[in-house]
Formats: sequence, structure tokens, C-alpha cells
Amino acid sequence: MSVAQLAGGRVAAVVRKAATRDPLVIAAVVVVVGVAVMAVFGQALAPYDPDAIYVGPVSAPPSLAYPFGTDDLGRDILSRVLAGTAPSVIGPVIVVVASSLLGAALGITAAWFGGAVDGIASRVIELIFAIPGLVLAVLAVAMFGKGLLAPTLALAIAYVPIVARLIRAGARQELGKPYMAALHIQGVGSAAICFRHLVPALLPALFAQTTIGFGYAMLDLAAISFLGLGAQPPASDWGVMIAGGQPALIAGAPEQSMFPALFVVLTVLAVNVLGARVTTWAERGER
Amino acid sequence: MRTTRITATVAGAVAALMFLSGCTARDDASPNTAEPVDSSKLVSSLPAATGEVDEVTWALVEGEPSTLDPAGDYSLAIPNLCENLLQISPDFTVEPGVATSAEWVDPVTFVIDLRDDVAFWDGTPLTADDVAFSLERNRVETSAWFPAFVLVDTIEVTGDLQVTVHFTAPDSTFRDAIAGAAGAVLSKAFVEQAGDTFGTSTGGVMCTGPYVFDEWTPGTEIVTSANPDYWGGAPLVGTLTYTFITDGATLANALLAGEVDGAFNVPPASRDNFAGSDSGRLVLGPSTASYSFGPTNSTGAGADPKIRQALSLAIDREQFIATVLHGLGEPQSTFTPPFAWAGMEAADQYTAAYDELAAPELDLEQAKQLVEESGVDTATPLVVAIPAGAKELSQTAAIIQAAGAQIGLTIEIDERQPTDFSQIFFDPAARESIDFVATVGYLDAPGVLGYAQQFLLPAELGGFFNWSGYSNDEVTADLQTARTTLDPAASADAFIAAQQIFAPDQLQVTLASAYQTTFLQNGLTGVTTSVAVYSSPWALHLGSE
Amino acid sequence: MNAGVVRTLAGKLGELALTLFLASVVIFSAVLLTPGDPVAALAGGIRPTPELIEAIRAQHHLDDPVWQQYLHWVGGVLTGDLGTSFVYKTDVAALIAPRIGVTVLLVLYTAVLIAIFGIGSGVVAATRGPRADRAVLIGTSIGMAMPTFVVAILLIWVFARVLGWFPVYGAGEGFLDSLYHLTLPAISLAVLYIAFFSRITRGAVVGQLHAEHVDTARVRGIPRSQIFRRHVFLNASPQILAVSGVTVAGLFATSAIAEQAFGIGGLGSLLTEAAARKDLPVVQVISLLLVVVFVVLNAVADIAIAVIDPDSAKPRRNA
Amino acid sequence: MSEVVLELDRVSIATPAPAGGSGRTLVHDCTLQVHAGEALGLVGESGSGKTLSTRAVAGLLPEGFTVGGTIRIDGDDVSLLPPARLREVRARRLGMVFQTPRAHLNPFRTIGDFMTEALVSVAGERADAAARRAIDLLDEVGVPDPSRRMRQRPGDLSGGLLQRVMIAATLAMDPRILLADEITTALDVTTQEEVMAVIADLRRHRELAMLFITHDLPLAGAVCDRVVVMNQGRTVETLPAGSMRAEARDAYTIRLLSASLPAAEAGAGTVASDAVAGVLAQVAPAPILRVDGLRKVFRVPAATGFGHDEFVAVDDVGFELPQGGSLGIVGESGSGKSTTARIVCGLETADAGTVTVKGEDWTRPARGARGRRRRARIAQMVFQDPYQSLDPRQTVRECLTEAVALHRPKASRPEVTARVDELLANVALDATLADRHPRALSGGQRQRVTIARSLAADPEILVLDEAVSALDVTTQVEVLTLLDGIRRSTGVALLMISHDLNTVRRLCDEVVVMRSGGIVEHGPIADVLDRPAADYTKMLLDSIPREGWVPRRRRPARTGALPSVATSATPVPRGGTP
Repeated sequence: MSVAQLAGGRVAAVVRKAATRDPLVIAAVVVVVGVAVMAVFGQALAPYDPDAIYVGPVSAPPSLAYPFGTDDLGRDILSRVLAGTAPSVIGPVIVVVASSLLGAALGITAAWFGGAVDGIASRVIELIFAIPGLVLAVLAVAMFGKGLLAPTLALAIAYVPIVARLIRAGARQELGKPYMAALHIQGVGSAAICFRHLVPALLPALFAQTTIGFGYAMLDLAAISFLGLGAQPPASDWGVMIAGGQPALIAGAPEQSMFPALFVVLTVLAVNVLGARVTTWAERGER
Repeated sequence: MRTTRITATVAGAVAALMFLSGCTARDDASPNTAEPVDSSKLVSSLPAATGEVDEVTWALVEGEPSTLDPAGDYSLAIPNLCENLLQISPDFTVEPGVATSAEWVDPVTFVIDLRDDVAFWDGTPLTADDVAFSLERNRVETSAWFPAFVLVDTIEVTGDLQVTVHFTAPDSTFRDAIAGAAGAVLSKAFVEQAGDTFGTSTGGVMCTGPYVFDEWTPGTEIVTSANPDYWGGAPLVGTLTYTFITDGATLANALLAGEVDGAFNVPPASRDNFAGSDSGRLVLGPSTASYSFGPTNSTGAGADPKIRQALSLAIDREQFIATVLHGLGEPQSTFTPPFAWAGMEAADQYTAAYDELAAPELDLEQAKQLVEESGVDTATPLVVAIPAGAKELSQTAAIIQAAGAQIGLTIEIDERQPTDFSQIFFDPAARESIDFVATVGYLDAPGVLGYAQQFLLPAELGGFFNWSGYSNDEVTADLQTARTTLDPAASADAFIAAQQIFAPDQLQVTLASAYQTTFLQNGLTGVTTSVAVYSSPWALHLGSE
Repeated sequence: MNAGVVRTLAGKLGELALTLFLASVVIFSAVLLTPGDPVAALAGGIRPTPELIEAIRAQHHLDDPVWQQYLHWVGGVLTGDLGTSFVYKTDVAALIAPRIGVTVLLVLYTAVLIAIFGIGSGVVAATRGPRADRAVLIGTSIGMAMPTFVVAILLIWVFARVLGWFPVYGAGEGFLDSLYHLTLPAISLAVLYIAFFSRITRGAVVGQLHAEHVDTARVRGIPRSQIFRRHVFLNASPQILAVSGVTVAGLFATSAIAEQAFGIGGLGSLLTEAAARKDLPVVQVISLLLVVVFVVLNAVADIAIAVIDPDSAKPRRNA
Repeated sequence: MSEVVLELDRVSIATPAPAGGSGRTLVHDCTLQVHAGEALGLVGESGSGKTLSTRAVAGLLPEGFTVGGTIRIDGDDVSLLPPARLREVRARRLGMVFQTPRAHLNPFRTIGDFMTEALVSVAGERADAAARRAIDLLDEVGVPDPSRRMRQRPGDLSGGLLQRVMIAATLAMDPRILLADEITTALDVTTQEEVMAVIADLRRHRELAMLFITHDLPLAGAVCDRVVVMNQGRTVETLPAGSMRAEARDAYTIRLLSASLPAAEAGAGTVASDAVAGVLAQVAPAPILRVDGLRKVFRVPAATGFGHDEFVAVDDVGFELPQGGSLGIVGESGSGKSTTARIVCGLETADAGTVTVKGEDWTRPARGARGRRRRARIAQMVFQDPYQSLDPRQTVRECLTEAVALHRPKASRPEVTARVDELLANVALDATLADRHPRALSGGQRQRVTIARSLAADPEILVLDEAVSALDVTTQVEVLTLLDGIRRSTGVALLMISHDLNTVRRLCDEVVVMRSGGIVEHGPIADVLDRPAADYTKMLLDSIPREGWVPRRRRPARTGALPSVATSATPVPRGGTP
């Protein structure tokens, strides 16, 4: 059985279990699935070409034809929110996937070998930890110019220590348990101990951290776009739309900022709820 | 049950957020009034103030200057500090200033006579030495004002208060140029002493203007105060402080909340907010500013006049003005804006010629045909570069993009940081990856030749922005004649002859001219409200009503 | 002072020095990794002549070996010579110095808000019954999903458009006026962290409420308030302190968002602006400064924890 | 009969009721009376409800638990008292001492603070007077150097000393009755004796009544006047301590009594020693395991705060385990017995000495999985905590299949399945349990799974590291009987590590007594346990509670905390960009 299967099977089971007992989780799953659908099919679902100007009146309030209103160039905000989903979501996904993989690898390596390896790994973790994610992202922008790629990679690195610390602590705790000693004495190979016993034991914590990390990554990347350092026009993620709608906000047309903001908040909220509940259920299942 | 109640409450909270976020009724009228403005109602300056004001805070929309050296950066803080030899009036006529007279004594000799009562802030009297030094400073290639001096042979001090400039050829543009920042007067002793720090927050500047430089707190403000010994009379404002607000929304907030007393170039997007303000007023003035885009390469589609003409035909100017400028501008037929010659002797001649030019029109069919005729490969996307952070230009780019899409051209937008963006202007490599650059340009001093020389002449004759390799011997000859003919009428004839040839080629696709926008708190008056603010001490008459 | 605390202090100083050294290497190497020639940036928009290039290279030691450049940079930073801004051509110290005050004030203000409302609501959630717990849970769920800039523009909208109670631009002058001006920025920065601290506090307090030593105190008849103060909150405080250093240090970075939204000329807005303009010397110095703040605050938090809990100072032997 | 200070009358306790239902009743009927000056033992195995009943008296039930029946403290019905008064009654008349003193003292506050807190805030004494009284009390319970202790924190004191501190603190309010909840369970036998001696003294001097909760029937019998036996939430029987065996009627009580036979009676004539005598006679005396001059030193942080102290865990230990033989290693915590076992199994590396198994040098841990697998087919290990010994994510069958497949790589699927079923049968585990996860099994069942897993390799040596210590006494007997049976049927040699002489006597032929890393005594089980030569062995044996046992103070209490060797990693609090 591969790690992926183990992970998929377990996580799916836990989610299923959680959802049957908890309507809030159902709501969160609906939002997450909805956002995922928007990310994949956003362009197709958009009622108008998101970049086409003057599809409606300029800065119009929400109406039947333009449910979220239009922006300062007469573009349909709903279409833009839909089209902006993918760039808003892909960044955080890359950040959490990359940081989870790197962090888990680093944390497990440190806990597994201990001693000098642990010492070096821990120092690397502390070092990265000492540079706040936003600063690392801004530094990356200063070096490589604006755009989402550099901050995304920078955040992926910045998030590594959080995962690595968690996994290192969890792995040390797990490795200290007698069943690990029993497997060792049995002569089970290191790879088998690691991937069949240790990694599955750490997956719930990793999954929970991943959801929390996703939320933070989304907020951080949106903030970077808001600061004008991220997605560059005409590519427009939610952070850019929120920033771009500010003059209209002052002018009494809040929808240009608020609808994308609502989607950021809803997505993060749903992912957080899901992560928290899955953690609770996973913990209960373990005890 | 517990969980359902949480669901209900979270759902409720989200609904409340949604309610807040836009489903509320508008608290004022539709925000997109973009009524055109009657251009005859534009105001060049507000009535001079009569009352003193202790302190005025002025926001600089262009942001914090990198230097206060007039040769180094364009900042609206500079004209109140450092005067030019001649003064530009709000209506763009040139008047004596520090120089009582500045005239041609023969076709290649220009004599500048100085006032005898001008002193620097530190009390040292202004001498011809200082003026010669100041002009000489601009004769290096790295100066922003170098082009004005290309025909200068030598600069000579010919008296305590007289400087004589010798030319290699007559230069009809020189007098107007030194009314701009090319003629800024600096203290020789101070500049030499300050060295590299001149103009920086630590080094400061030493000039003769109506306001004295006090302090520059980087990131926060520049504080200046009235020069009590100003030769033209001390200003009524005790302390004039500049803050830096580049973000349009923040600026609007600050102005509407009364945190800032005034600003130039306020974003047109906030027009309705300003118009509805109880605390201050939006004043519209004439300007030379215009929105345009032009080619950056001698190869590729951008260099093809047909493509430029096609794009021009595909862009609805009225819609552009309504959307981007919120009605605060008007269509413009060529890159040289009419206000540039408003104060010149041959103004009528220029106006007549301008009126004969074809006004921009919308014709998609013809545009598509031109694209076809041009034979360019429409599969290759064209790249438009714009400076980052300017909402109006990113809207402009989006509009160009949409226009391109309508006539079968794919256009990409490359938003660049100020440093990267400025690279475009001096580094050919930086231009390679782009086809067009969209900008807002303005002429800070009177004169019609500026754009024409830079865009149309061969590089070695001063065509610094002639990146598309435009070359027309007739135009070149006419423009050279216009510059080297001191007789205004003859010079105008030469320019007009050239303009008739080059205008249709749209070396810059001009989209619209923008009015000068000024927001000022009620109770204050006296500022210049035309484009002359860039080169004249605009706060000299500022004060209370 | 307890031996454990001394040990923590000594250990922390060593770690601090090492982390700072490594961080300075990482931050310094940013220049080396940056594509393009720094000379172009240093020349700043002017067409550089060969002589000018030579002069710039010499002035900024660009021809020295990398390690010498590093030593030169670090030496400069240590002696107060923070380098020259690519954009402003002035000493970086002159750019940074006047902005530190407002950012520190903003961060402190925010920290106070977080402490009062975050810890306060966490304690309420943990001790005032399921109804309060639920209310706080809902509040923090939403709070944790509210990005700083969304809170900022909501506040601007409400206060600029509707209420007008607080200024929405600038940092004000003088202490009280500054506090008045920084209220909305501080709230916008605090919301996310209030939710975070509320969660942490609630978890820590609940954990201690069920701790066995609290049973001991209860069976001995110690009054509730005293149990809470001396046994529950005291024992929960290391967990809260542990995230405090990171949080306050992080605030220095995220203050960029509030500073940008409210037009405050602080360190954060300078950092953003410098990054946008690729003004690397400024970005480097501010980054290093933030790392220093982070390391120092974390060390302070660790020492505070060691004072409360001397056992935390004892290094554990790896089994 | 003297006055009743504590009375529980048909007390029942239920968990919080979920909406629309009723809570689970954990204690059905607990009835008992404690008279002034009397010591009443409350005995039962885990889950019998004895601790829950006691916590109900002290007011420490988790939120939402409901109590039925009547609890009277000194005649006052607690359900009728207003909350403030109830707190006062409990504070002044009850003293409670818990199982784990370290967890029950606030680690961040000093001993002095703990001692004086109730005196100041409940009794309203002045701080200096309270401090003087606290020092007197510490002195009374035999805490050496009390004024220095007042400034120390719990982390600086040993478990035995902490338990005395807790006892001293309860005395501050001069209570009528002491609730003692498994107060010696976590302590070594010698320390247990010290603590019990302290309590005996106090009771004599103060006429203190005591409710003594324990799972250890002989201990209760030795220190109490009467014993109440509790089973599955009900008090089943009350017996006079002196004549429990004679008067016990309830089947459960009798089972409990037979499971906890005092060591002196348990060893003689067990089947094990006979069988082994036979084995020894047939097989050549070549030992399967030989340990020589073993030494292991741990570095622990120095008490001064700088540098490291060396802690010698094992010092010059040597013994032999005959093929098919059984050797017990006994000793108190810190004696080095577990470290020795871990070195034998390759979980630790010795600093000096040799481990020889079947003539092969095993001193260094095996390199690589193949080497470990080869050794696994010779030596296997069973750990103390059966739950932690199993991967919580594997079912019993998955766990055993993994082990079988590992050692029989060529076996076909049906063969593996058959072997797993056989192993389950060997440990007498019902096949229906095979698809359960460890959390769904009882402690005894879990330990059977770990034993079955260790048998999967067909080992020749089984190392049992406190393998039954965590189990209830009746379960202990079952597991020990099972191990004995396995030994007889497979001829596996046993190396048994235990602090409990009683269990060692049940299973082993030979015994090694360790103390502070070294061997104190070594010999056949009957010789060592019945005719101990070393004083330490004698003291160990004397410390074991039995009928007629009187706890004595033998030596000054150990003052410092033992260096902790096996420390689990503490999770680091999460920080970062929240």
C-alpha cells in the first residue's frame, strides 16, 4: 500500500465520519468543494469574459444581470471572482504541498537520525523560522520582481519550519513508543517502519497542519497581492481585486472589494473548520 | 443541538458580512457620473490669498522624491524651493523672474540679466557665477535637461549679474526651456560642498525660492517654511509640509477627512467623492498631460504605423475619457497638446493647424483592414508596458488590450516597477521584450518641439525616444528648421509642415488629454491649478481666502 | 537567579548569535542571487557611462571577493553604516530611523489589544461555560479567516464613510494623537491574532483546569479566583508566552499591510515600497532588523518561560 | 462503635447525560463507613469504581457527572450543604493524597507555597506563622532539611519525598479523615514502606481516620483495620483485615486473594521450577545468553546548570541464561535492570562488556534490517505498556501478519494466515478479536497480542520487560500462566525484568537482584528469596506487604529526584505566522 493510498483512505474515512455527525463540516466541505470547482471550471462558469471591458455599465451595483456588480472598467465582478479562483487557490496549494513534503521530510529525518543530523536540521528549522514568512516573500519579490511565483516559493520555504517542528516532535514521540522498538527488534526494515508505521501515525497531525497552513498561505498571498507585489494584471487574483476595488469602496461601491474578500474569508473559514474538526476526530479515533 | 447552532450562527455571521459587503443600498448616487466638463471653465489659478496660514500640508501623489535636486527628479516640492531663471505663469506664458531679461542678442548669443535683489536662503546674494554653474550642471548627458543644451557652445559670465550663452546654432526652444527646471538656479558653493549628498534628505538643497527647505524625514514628510526675504514678497503660509501618498484611495481618504490640505493630480476615480465633499473642492485646470502609447522597437508590429493606426481606430476615446478620466479630459488629435503653445507668440498659427488635423475616430472595420494590410503575424502577442501602481494606466492597458482583441491582435500587459520601467527609457535591452509603452506625459514648460524632436528625429539629433526608427528627411529638416529659426512665425510654419506629415503615423497613439486636477480644502486659495505647477512656485500666493 | 534560568540565558545568547549570523548570510546572499547587475540599480535610471560604472563598482566594493563583501556589509551594519539605498541614494539608516518609532508604537498598541482581547476572550471561553465558549469559538473562527487588509478596508469603509470616529489616514503627531490615529490600523492588525491568542489561551487554560494539581488545590478549599490565578493561569502562561515572541515579531512584518492601507509611513510600508522598487539594500537591512527583533523577542519569551517554569530550561537528553 | 466520620450510602455515579438520553452509570452502589481513627481499605481492580467514589467524596468529579445516594462527611450530608460551606467542610475535614504526587503538585510553585497556601487563604493565618507551621509539618512526616525544601520546587524532589510533602500539606488543616488514593502505587516497595510507616505514625499520633484506596489487597490487609472490596461499581464485601482469607465469601474476593498471594507462599513448589529442573538435566549447560562486565553510562544535565553529570545506569553486570532457562532480574527504579534488557535486545549500546548469544557477539546492535531479523529469530522482547507496544492503526491480524510474513518471506498467503491463527491460539486469544484495533481490546488481551507477535519469529529467548506490571492482578496471573505454558511447550528461555519479586518467583528459576546499576545478589530463586544473603535483598523482601506486616522507617529518605533516563520528546509549541 502506498503512502498516498494510506493517506487518502484514512483522511477520506475520517472526513466521512466527521461529516455524518457535524453539519458545520458538511457546510465547510460544500464550500471547499465549491471553491475547488470554481478553481477548475471558473473560466467556463463565468457568465461573461472576465477580462472583457464594458460588458456592462461601469461600477454598477449588483443586479440580476451582474450578480456581483461591475468594476471600474465595466467588467463583470462575478466572472472575475470565478476566474480569479484558480490563481488565488493554486498558490496556497503549492505552498502547503511543498512545505508539507519538505517539512515532513526534514522533521522525520531529524527525529529518525537524531544526534548531529537532528542538530543541523533543527538549526536550519530555527533559521528559517526566524525570518517571518511575509518578509521572506517580500525579499523574494525584491530579488526576482513582482508576481506570484517568487512569493509562493518563498512562503513554501517559510512554512517548512512549522511543519518540520510539528513532525519532528510527533515523530520523536512516536519513535519513543515501545511498538517502534518492537518493530525494530523484529527486524522490520527501516523503510517499512518509516512509511508503514511512522508516516501514517503522523498523517492526521500533518493534515491538520496542512489545512491551517492553507488558510494562512491564502491570507499571506492575498496580502502580498494586496500590497501590489503579487499577481500582476491582467491576471487577477482575489487579493488584487480587493486592492483594486478600494477607490470604489470609498466612492460607495463596496462590492468591488467585498465580494472577492468574502470569498477569501469563506474559503479560509471553511478550510479552518475542516482542519479543526478532522484533527478532533483523528485525535478521538486514536485514543 | 450544539453543532447546528454553531452552523446557524456562522451562517448568520457570514450573511451579515455579505449584507455589509454590497447588498446594502447605495448611500449616495450612482458613483459613475462621468459628465464631460466644459473646457472653457477650466481654471489656471485660484485668486491670490489674502490671509496668513500657519501651516499647510500638501500631499505629493507622485510619492516621495528620490532627490530634491531639480536635475535629478520631478517633484512638485521642488518648484517652490528652487526657482527657474524665468517664471511660467499659470496660463503658460513666460515672464521674467530671477532673470529680468533673457533674450537673443544675435542668432547664436543669448544674454541673461539677473535681478540684483535675489539671495539664497542663507543670505548669500545670487551671482552670475551661480547661474552659470547651474546651467553648466545640466550639460552632462546624465541630466534630465540635457536635450535643452545640445546646441549650447559655451556659457560665460559676462558681468556680476549677467550670463551669456553662446550657441552653435540658433535655438528657438531655449528661452522657454530655462523657464522650466532646466533653468533652475542653485547655490554653487552649497552644491560643491554638499557633493553627493546634494538633494538628499541629509544634504538638502540651497535655492532662492519662496519656501526654505527645513527638514526631510524620509518616508514621512518634507517640511518647508516661508522665505521671509523672498524677492517677490514672503508667502502667506508659515510652514508648508509635503507628505507622500501614492495610493489613490488613501489620498482620497486623507483629503476628504481633512488630514491633508491639498494635492495636485488627485485621482479622477474619486471625482464624485471630491465633488460631493463639504470640506474642500476639486479644481480643474488646463494641462499638457496626455495619455498615450507608443512603439519601443524598430522591428515587430509596434513599429508598423498601420498597426498603430488600427489600434487608434479601435479605441473609443469618449469611453476612455468617461471611464479612466471620469470625464476629466478631452480627446487630443496628436501628441503635442494645445496648451503647450497657449502662451506662445504664434499660438493662433499652431491652433489653426491643430484644428485641421483629423480627430481620432472609432472605426473597427477600417482598423481590421489595416491589420490585414499590415501583414503582421497576429499570432504573436504584443506587449504593452505600464508603470506599476497607476490605476489609470492599468485601466488604459486593459482598454488597449480589449481594443486589440476586437481587431484580432493579442495584447499582453507588462506592469513594471518604477526602476524597471525607467530602464525602458535608457536600456535598449529592456525594450526588447515589449512592443509598446503606455504613459502619461506632460510638458512642464511651454514649447511645441519637445515631443516631436524626441520621437521623430534620428537618435543622434536628439530623437531619444525614436525607438521605432522613424525616419523622414522632410520631417527632420522641418523640425531642425523650427528649432533653429528664432522668428516665431517662421518656426511655427516649419513645425506645422512637419506635423502634417508625421501626425497620421501616430508615433504615439494619443488617447486623451487630461485636465490638471487639484483638490484644496475650503478656506485656502491662491495656488496655481494648471500644469504650470511643475515649473513655477505654485504655492507663492497660497493662503487663506 | 536560578541555575536553569542562567543556563537558558547563556544558551539563548549562543543560539541568538548563531541564528543571526546565519540569517545575515542568507539575507546578504539575496544580492548575489538577484538576477541582473546591481550597478544598473545603483546607477538608478541614468544611462551609466563606463567611468560611472567603475566608480560605482569601486564605491560599493563590487569587485571584492564575496566573503569580503559580506564582511564589509556586516561590519557596516554593526557600525551603523547600513549601506546606500538604490532608490533614494541616501544612507539606509537615515531612511529607517525616522520610521521605526511609528511602527514600534503600532506594534505595541496591537500587542496590547491582542493581550487584552485575545487572552481575555480565551479565558472567558475556558471558564464561563459552554455558551460563552461557543460564542468565542464562532468569533474566533471568523476572526481567524479575516485577513488584515480586509479588516482594514472594512474599517476604512465604516469609519471613513459612515461614522467618522477615527482617522483613516496617517500616523498623527504626538503620543495621544498617534494613538488616536493608530487605533484602526492596530485593530485591523489585531483581529487575526486576537482569534489566534484566544484559541491558544483557551486550550492552555482548559488543559490546566483539568490538571491534577488543580484538583489538589480544589480539594484543599482554595478559593476559585485564587486557583485560577495561581494555578491555572500561571501554568497556562508558558504556552501563551511561547507564541508571544513569534507573534509580536510577526507583527512587525504584517504591519506593512496596515501601514499601506492607512497611509502610515512606517518600516513595513518602507519594506513593501523598497521591495516593489527592488531597493535591495533597504530590504536587506529591514529584513535583518526584523530577524533581530524576532530572535530577541523569542529569547525574551523563552527566558520569561524559564522564570515561570525552571524545568523548561533543563535540556532533555535524547532517549 | 465510635463516631462515623465518613459515610457513603448506596452511592451511584453516572456520566453526563446526552440530550434525550441518560448517562452511563459507572458506580452502581457504593456503601461504606469510616469510623473515627479507623483505617478502611477500599480494594478493587481498575474500573471497579473505587477512585470515582472517592473523588465524589472530595468533590472532584468531572463536570456534569451526577451522584445518587448519600455522602456524609462528619455527619453532614454533602448534597444539602451550600457550596461555600461545602468547600469549607471539605477543606477542613478531608485530607486527600493522590497516586502521582508529581502531577498533583503545581510544578511552577515552591513547596513552601504549596504547604502554606491553604493555611493562608482558607485558615487565614499570617504568612510567617504558616511558614513555621509548614516546616514543623514537613519535619513531622520525615522530610529532611525542611526549611530548604520550602524554597524548592516539586521538580527538585523525589517521588517518595513529594508524597510526604502531600501528606504533610493535608495535615495542615488538621483533618478528621485522610483519603489516600493509590498513594504508593507509583513508588518502589522500599519507598512504599517508608510512606506507609509515616502514615502509620501519624494515625497513631493524631487519631486520623483513613480511607485507603488500593488495588493491592495484601497492602490493604496489612495497613487497614477493615477492607471493603469493590467490583464493577459495587461494594461486594467488607472484611476484617486480619482474617480476609478466612472470611472471604464473594467469588471475586477469593479470586483476588488467590491472585495476590504473598511472595513467600507463591514460589514454593510451582510447576515451573520442576519443569526447568528437568530441562536443565537434559540439555547441556551451555548458556544461550551470556552477559559479561556490562556497563552503560548516561550523560544527564548537571544539577548546577552547566555541563553534564555522568549517571552510571549499569555497572559490571554479568549473568548467564541457560537454554530453555528462566532468569529474573529484580530491582527498584533506577537499578539498571531495564537498561540491561535493552542492551541485550540491541536497543541500547553498551559502553563496556559483552553480550554473547549462542556463541555470537551481540554487544553491538545489529546493523541493518537483515541482521536484526536474524537476531529477532533468536531473541524477542515484550514491553510493559501493551497499548503503546502495538501500532494503534493496525488490527491484531495485520500486526501478526506483518510479523509472520517478515520471518517467513517464502510462505504463501494461506500459510501465513494459518500461522497467524495458530499464534492466536497459542496465546489463547479468541479469533473473533483478530480484526479489532488495539484500542478495542483489554489490557490483558493486548499483552497477549504482543506475546503472540514476539512468538511469530519462533524465538529462543523472550525478554519480558515488566511485561505484567501494568495489568490488574487477576490478569497478571493469567498472563504469567500463559507464559509458563508457552515456555514449557516451546522451550523458550525467559529473561524477566520486574520490580515485583512476586511475579519473578512465579516464573523464574534463577534471579539477579540489582541496585544502582550493580548486581547485589545472584542465585537460584529459592535460595535468594527464601534465604537472602544481601541486606538489600532482605530489605526488599521485608518491604513486601503481607499479613502481620508492620511498615518501618529504615533509612533517611532519598532527597533528590532520580535522573530521568527515558524522557519522551515534548512537543514544541507551535508558532509562526498564525
